[in-house]
Amino acid sequence: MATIRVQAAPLDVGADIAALIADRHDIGGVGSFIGTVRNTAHGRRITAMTLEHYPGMTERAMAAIAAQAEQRWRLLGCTLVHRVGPMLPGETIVLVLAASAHRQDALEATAFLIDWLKTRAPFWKKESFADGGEAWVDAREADDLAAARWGALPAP
Amino acid sequence: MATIRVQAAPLDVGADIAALIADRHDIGGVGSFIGTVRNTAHGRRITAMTLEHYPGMTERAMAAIAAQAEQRWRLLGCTLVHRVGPMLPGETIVLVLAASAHRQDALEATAFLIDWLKTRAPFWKKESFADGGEAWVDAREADDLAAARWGALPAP
Amino acid sequence: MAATLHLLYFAWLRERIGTGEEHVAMPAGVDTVAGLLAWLRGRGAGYEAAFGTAAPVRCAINQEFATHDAAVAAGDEVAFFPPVTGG
Amino acid sequence: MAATLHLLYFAWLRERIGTGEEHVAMPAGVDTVAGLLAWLRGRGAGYEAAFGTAAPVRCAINQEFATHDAAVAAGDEVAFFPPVTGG
Repeated sequence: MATIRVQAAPLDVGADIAALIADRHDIGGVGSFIGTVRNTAHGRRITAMTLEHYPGMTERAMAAIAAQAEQRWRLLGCTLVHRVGPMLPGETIVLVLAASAHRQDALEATAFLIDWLKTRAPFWKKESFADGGEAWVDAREADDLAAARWGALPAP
Repeated sequence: MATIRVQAAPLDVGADIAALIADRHDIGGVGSFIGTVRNTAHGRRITAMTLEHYPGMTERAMAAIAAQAEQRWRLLGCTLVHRVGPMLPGETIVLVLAASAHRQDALEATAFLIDWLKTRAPFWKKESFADGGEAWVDAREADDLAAARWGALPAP
Repeated sequence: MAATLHLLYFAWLRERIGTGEEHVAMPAGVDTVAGLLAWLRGRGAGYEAAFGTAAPVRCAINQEFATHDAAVAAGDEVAFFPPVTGG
Repeated sequence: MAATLHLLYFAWLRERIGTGEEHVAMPAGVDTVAGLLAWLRGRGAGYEAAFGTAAPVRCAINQEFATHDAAVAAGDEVAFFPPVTGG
């Protein structure tokens, strides 16, 4: 039931929301998280961000995360779109949508989906700086803690 | 800083998201809740929903709720749009956006904003049914409980 | 003009009373929301249907939520409505 | 062909090794991820730079996350990468 997409093209958030709720009049609310490229990191100005991923495994991991959300909450729809390749500050990297008859389900599922997407799907960010340097982004312990509050991913 | 709007025209969610993040490259994430008109209530099919409000007080109440969110979380922007007048199942009633450098702030503020908007802003819903009847929607205790977990609104 | 109240009614209260808005002379002896409600109930069948039931009635004075023991004074804008159901 | 491993490297591991993908004959005596990592470290400076540091290296076998004590067998697709940072 979930919509899973990995794409190099810019995201059209409005179009994905419209597609999720089109002809689904039983939906009472849609929770959403939109991740965007910031323009600074550790005090250095970022000029570009490049997202690498593991084709094949990425889609499997995203589908497994969405399936978990659909098991844990009463969802009427779920969309995960992740951009890959080069992008600019202000552009959207990731879009998570969770639709439900009830807003608490929609909002909790949204938080879960982005927490797990950040820690359990094979994407890697590289930042390019205005000073000419570039660096792979380190994983954040805060992200691991946020993901861990939802428990462990069951064995496939 | 917040964008507050009450409007009879249909909402354009994509446009409001784009306006919030335009030229704001310090935003790391935007949390969002989109409330839509369901097509059934208590087993009766809904053909239309009409939203009444208290012009003047509505905008004040929405601004106070947004100001609370901006005090409680590190927000870089906040949008509350509520539709009024007649609308159809599947259409968007309400849009909440909360932007932050950090996704937990954005998502928590989103939950807070919709919880308080549902219980502390002067809007009233009337449902029109396929069987010809119509009825004002009763306030839900669940909404009061959801709103209460954030504590009391301080005196103005 | 200063010795009047600006009264507003919303949702099913408005429908039962038959109007959404009126200006009334400040009633003698009324100084709280509860007193105003008691006075309004005596104004006719529509008011009795709106205010004479067990259904909860909420209030705002000058566009701020107020409890039934809040003070009402001449010149105030006082609104009555059911619990809100937006969002 | 069945007695080979399909190896994939991502992010800074790929950059240090100099390739993102290779097929190798199943090394004798290797039957776990840890054993495979020890064998890879001996394949040259790029591999040593990728695998010989304290930086954490994650693994997937046949596109599922795996720990370093997981079994590796001929025919497997084995990927190495830093902790993920998407979203």
